[in-house]
Amino acid sequence: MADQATAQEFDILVLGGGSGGYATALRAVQLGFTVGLIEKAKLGGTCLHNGCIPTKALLHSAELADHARDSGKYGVNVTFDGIDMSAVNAYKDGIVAGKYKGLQGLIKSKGITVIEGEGKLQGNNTIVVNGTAYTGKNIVLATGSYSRSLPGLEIGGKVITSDEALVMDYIPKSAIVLGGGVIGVEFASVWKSFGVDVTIIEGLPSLVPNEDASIVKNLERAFKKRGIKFSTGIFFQGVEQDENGVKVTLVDGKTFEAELLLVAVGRGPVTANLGYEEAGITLDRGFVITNERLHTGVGNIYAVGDIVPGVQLAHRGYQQGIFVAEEIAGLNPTIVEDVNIPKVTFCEPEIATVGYTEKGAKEKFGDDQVETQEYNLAGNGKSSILGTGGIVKVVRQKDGPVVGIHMIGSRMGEQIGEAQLIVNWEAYPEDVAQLVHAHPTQNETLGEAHLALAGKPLHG
Amino acid sequence: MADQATAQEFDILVLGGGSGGYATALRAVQLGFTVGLIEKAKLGGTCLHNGCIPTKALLHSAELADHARDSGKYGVNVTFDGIDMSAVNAYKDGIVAGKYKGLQGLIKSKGITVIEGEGKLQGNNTIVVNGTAYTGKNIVLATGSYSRSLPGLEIGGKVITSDEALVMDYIPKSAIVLGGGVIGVEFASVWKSFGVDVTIIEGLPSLVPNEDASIVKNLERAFKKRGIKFSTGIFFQGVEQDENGVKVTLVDGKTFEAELLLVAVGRGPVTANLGYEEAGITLDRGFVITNERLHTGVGNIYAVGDIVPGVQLAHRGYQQGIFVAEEIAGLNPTIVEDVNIPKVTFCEPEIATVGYTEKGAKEKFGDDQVETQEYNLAGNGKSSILGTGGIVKVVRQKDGPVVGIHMIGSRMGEQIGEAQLIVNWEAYPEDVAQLVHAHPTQNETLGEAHLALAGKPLHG
Amino acid sequence: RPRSTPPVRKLARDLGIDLQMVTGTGPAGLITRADVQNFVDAAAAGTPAVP
Ligand SMILES: Cc1cc2nc3c(=O)[nH]c(=O)nc-3n(C[C@H](O)[C@H](O)[C@H](O)COP(=O)(O)OP(=O)(O)OC[C@H]3O[C@@H](n4cnc5c(N)ncnc54)[C@H](O)[C@@H]3O)c2cc1C
Ligand SMILES: Cc1cc2nc3c(=O)[nH]c(=O)nc-3n(C[C@H](O)[C@H](O)[C@H](O)COP(=O)(O)OP(=O)(O)OC[C@H]3O[C@@H](n4cnc5c(N)ncnc54)[C@H](O)[C@@H]3O)c2cc1C
Repeated sequence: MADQATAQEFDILVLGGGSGGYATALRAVQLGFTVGLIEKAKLGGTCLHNGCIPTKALLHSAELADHARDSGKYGVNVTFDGIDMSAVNAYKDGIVAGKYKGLQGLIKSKGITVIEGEGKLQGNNTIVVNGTAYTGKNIVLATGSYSRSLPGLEIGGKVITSDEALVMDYIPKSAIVLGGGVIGVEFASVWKSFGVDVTIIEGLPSLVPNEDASIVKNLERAFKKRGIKFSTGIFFQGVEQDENGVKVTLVDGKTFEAELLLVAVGRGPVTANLGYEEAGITLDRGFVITNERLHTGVGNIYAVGDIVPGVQLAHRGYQQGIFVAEEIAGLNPTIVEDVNIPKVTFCEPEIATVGYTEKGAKEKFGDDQVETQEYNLAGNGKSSILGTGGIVKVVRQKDGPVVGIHMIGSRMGEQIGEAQLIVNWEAYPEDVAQLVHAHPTQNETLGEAHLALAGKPLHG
Repeated sequence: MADQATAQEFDILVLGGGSGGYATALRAVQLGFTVGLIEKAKLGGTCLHNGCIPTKALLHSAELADHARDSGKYGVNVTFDGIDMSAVNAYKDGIVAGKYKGLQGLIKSKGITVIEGEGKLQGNNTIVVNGTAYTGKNIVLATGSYSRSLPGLEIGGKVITSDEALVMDYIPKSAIVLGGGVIGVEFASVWKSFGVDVTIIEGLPSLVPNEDASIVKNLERAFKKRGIKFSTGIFFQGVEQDENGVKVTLVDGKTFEAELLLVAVGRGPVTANLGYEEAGITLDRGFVITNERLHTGVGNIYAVGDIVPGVQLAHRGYQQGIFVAEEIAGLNPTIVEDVNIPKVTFCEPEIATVGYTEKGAKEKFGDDQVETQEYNLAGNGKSSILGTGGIVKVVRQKDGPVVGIHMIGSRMGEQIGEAQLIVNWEAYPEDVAQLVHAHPTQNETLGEAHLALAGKPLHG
Repeated sequence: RPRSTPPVRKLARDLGIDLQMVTGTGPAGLITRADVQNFVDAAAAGTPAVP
C-alpha cells in the first residue's frame, strides 16, 4: 500500500504526452524531479502521429514527384510512372514508427513514469486516471489540440480533416481545401505534386494571411504557376456531398465541385470536460489563460503547448515545456516571445519567417521607424541551380537591430536557423554584413540581404 | 589626349576580374573610387566559369540521378533512363551564361572601367595592358589560380584537370581521381551518381584530410556505402596512358586502371612573369605574401583571393576584396581569420565546417581546455525523412565559447549560416540552447547539439 | 561572464572593450549594444569611465 501510494505522487505530473508534455517531462527529470506523464493515446501526440512528421514525409514524396517530372531539364532522363500511395504510406508510417519507438525508449530510459489513460484534473494537485488518483506538487497541462471545423460544417464521408487526409490510401482526382493557412497550403502542395486538381478556399483576402505581404505575393504567384487554384476574400457558406463528391458554396453563391473537401480552418484546444474550469482555471474560447511565465494562476498549475493561446507549433511546445520545468526548478529561464519563434511552412516553395512582418514592425515602432530590404533569389547562384525563385526580406528598426526575416523559395525553410539567431540576438545588419557567407549556397541570400541593408550590397 | 590620359588613371586598379578582383571593384565604386578592372579572359574568373558554379550544377544533376534511382522507396515510381550529358552541359552552361550576363551588366552599370587584356605590373602604380600603361593610386592584385599537377605528371589526353572534366561531352565507364580534397571528392561524387566506377587516390592518410576526424570517418563510411572506392596513405608514383585508358602506379607498386585520370592535387597561384617580384613583392612558392591587412609591403599594392596563402574559396576572395576596398577608404574593416571562414564541400553527403577542428582547438587551447559534442542525424526527423545520416559536431573552449562546428549529411551545407554566426560571434552553447529551433528541420540538429553541450539535451 | 548577446560581445571585442567594465541596463542586467556604445562615448568624452 505504501509503495503504491508513493508511486502515485510526483514532483511534477504532466497531463498529455505530446510535444509540450514530453518536453516538460524530459527536462524535469534532467533537473532531478520525479515525473508522471499521463497519455490517453500515443506518446508524441499530434506532431509525431498526425502532424509535423507524417506531413513532412508526404511533402518529401511530393518533392521527388516534382523532380521526376522535370529531371529532363537537368539532363537526367526519367520516366515518371505515377505515385504508389500504399508505398508512400509505408514510407511515412515507417518514419513515424521509428521516431515513436525512439521516443518511447527515451522516456523509459530517463525514468519517467508513463501513466496510460485519460486524465481529469481534480483540485490543485490531483489528476484522476481510470479511477486512480495521482498527485503532483506541480501540475502541467499539455492536452493539445484537435482539428476544428466551422459551425454547421460536419466532418464525415468526403468532408475530412488532416487526420483522415494523412491515412488516405488513394489519390483523389480533385480536392477542395478549406483554409489557406499552414496546414491548408501544405496539403494543397502535396496533392498538386501527386497530380490532384486542387482548389483552396480562403475567406480572408489572401493565402497565408499571417505572413508578410511580400511573402504572400510570392506564394500566390508560385502557386498560380504550379496550377494550384485558389479563391480568396469570400467566405465559405456550406457544402453538400453525394457519392460522386462534394459541392462547396461560398457566401456570394459561387460553387466549386471536387472529389473531396479538406477542412483546414485551424485547431481548437483540447480542454473541455477535463476539470480545468472546476479547478478555477480561466479558459477563453477553450484556451487556457496563463501569465507570461505560463502559470495558470491556480496552485502550482502550469500550461504548455497548443492549449495556450499563440502560435501552435511543436517547437513552441518543446520550448514551453523546457521553460516550465526550469521555472519550477527556480532557474528563472528566459521568455521567448511568440513573435521570435521561428515558423516554417513546408509547402513548395517553402516559407520561413521569424520576428515582425513589415506591417507588424510599423505598428510596433512607427511607420517611419522601419526599414526593409528585399533580396531576390534570382540573383543567387545556388537557387538558380536548384531552379527556384523567391525572396529574402529583412525588416529592421531604423538605425536599429533586425526585427524580422521572411523568406520564400524551395528549401529556404532551412535558412531559418541563421535568421532566428539574428532576430533573437538583436543583431544589426552590419554585424551580419561583416561576415562572409559560403559560396555557392542559398545561405548567401541572407548575407546579400544584410549587406544591402547595411548600405553595401555585394551583387546588386 | 588629355581625355585618354584621364581614362587611364584610376584610384584603384585591379588586376584580375575573378571573385576577389570584381568584389574589390564593386565595393570600391560604392565607396566613390574610380576603378579600372583588368581581365584577360572572362569576368567572373575561375569560380563562375571553371569552378564553383559549373561544379554545383553537375552536383545538382547528380542529386537528381540519385533521386531517380531510389524514388520508389518513397512511393514515387520512376524509371531511370540514364544521363544525357549534352543536356547536362546545356543546363550547366545556361546557368553560367546567365550569371555571366548578370555580372557583366552589374559591372557596367556601376561605372567600373573594364580593361580587356593581359596585364603586367610595372613599378608601384602602373600596369601595362597590350602596350598601354594604366595607373592606379592603389593597385590590387587578384590574378587567381590554376589547376596544379605533380612534378613529372603531364596533363593531356586521358589525364585531365577539373577544367577538362567540366566540359566533357561523355561519361567515362571508370575514372581515377588523384587527390581526396574538396575538388576531388566533388567530382568523385558526381561521377558515381552518373554511373561511373570511381577510385580516389589520396597520399595522405584519409580523404578530406583537413577536416575534423569525425567528419573524415563519416565521409569515408558514406563513400564506401555509395561504392566510391578509395586508396589512402600511399603516394602516387606515375601514370601511363594509351588509347584504352590510364594505368596509375603508387609508390608501393600497386596499380589502378581506368578510362581516365582526373588530377585534383590543388591549385597554384597565377603570379609568374607578371612583374610582381620585379616590383619588390615577396613571393613564397608563387603565393603573394601580405600582412594581415592584405598589404604587400610595396607602395599601395594589395593582394586578394587565391594568390594569398590560405583557404582558396570564392567567398574568401569576396571578403578580401571588400576588405581591401574599405581599407583603402580608411574604414578600418574587421579581419575575418581564415579559420572562421565557412567551408562547404558539396559532395554527397555534404560537409560544412567553420572554426577549429577538435584537434586544432586542442593545439590552440590545450588538450584539457576543449569540450566537444556530437549529435547524430539519426535522431533528427527531417534527416530521416530525407533518408540521410551524418553528424553535427560542436567544439567549444571549456567553459567558453563555441570555436568550431563541423557537419556532414545531405543538404547540411546550408546549415553553415547559423554555424558561422555562432563561431564568429563567439556564442556560448547556452546562448544557442535557449533558442528553440523550428520543427521538423535539419536545422534542429544544431539546436540539439548546443542543448547537449549546454548540459541539457532535449531528445537524447 | 557578463550577460550580453553574442553580437554585442563581438562588437565590444572589435572596439577593444572589456565587458566586465560595462554596466548592463537590459533585462536582468543584460549588457545591450547601447550600453557598450555609451561606454565608448563616455570614454571618448574623457569621463573617467576607463580606469
Ligand atoms: C497536419 C499538421 C501538421 C503540422 N505540422 C507542424 C510542423 O511542421 N511543425 C510544427 O512545429 N508544428 C506542426 N503542427 C502542429 C503541432 O503538431 C502542434 O503544435 C503540437 O503537436 C502541439 O503539441 P501539444 O503537446 O501542445 O499537443 P499535442 O501534440 O496535441 O499532444 C497532446 C497530447 O495529450 C493527449 N491528451 C489529451 N487529453 C488528454 C487527457 N485528458 N488525458 C491524457 N492524455 C490526453 C493527447 O492524446 C496527445 O497525445 C502540425 C499540426 C498538424 C495537425
Ligand atoms: C573545380 C573547382 C570548384 C570550386 N568550387 C568552389 C566552391 O564551391 N566554393 C568556393 O568558394 N570556391 C570554389 N572554388 C575555388 C574558387 O573558384 C576560387 O577560390 C576563386 O575563383 C578565387 O578567386 P580569385 O579572384 O582569387 O581568382 P580567379 O577566380 O582565378 O580569378 C582570377 C582572374 O584573373 C584573371 N587574370 C589572371 N592573370 C591575369 C593577367 N595577367 N591579366 C589579366 N587578367 C588576369 C584570370 O583570367 C581570372 O579571371 C572552386 C575551384 C575549382 C577549380
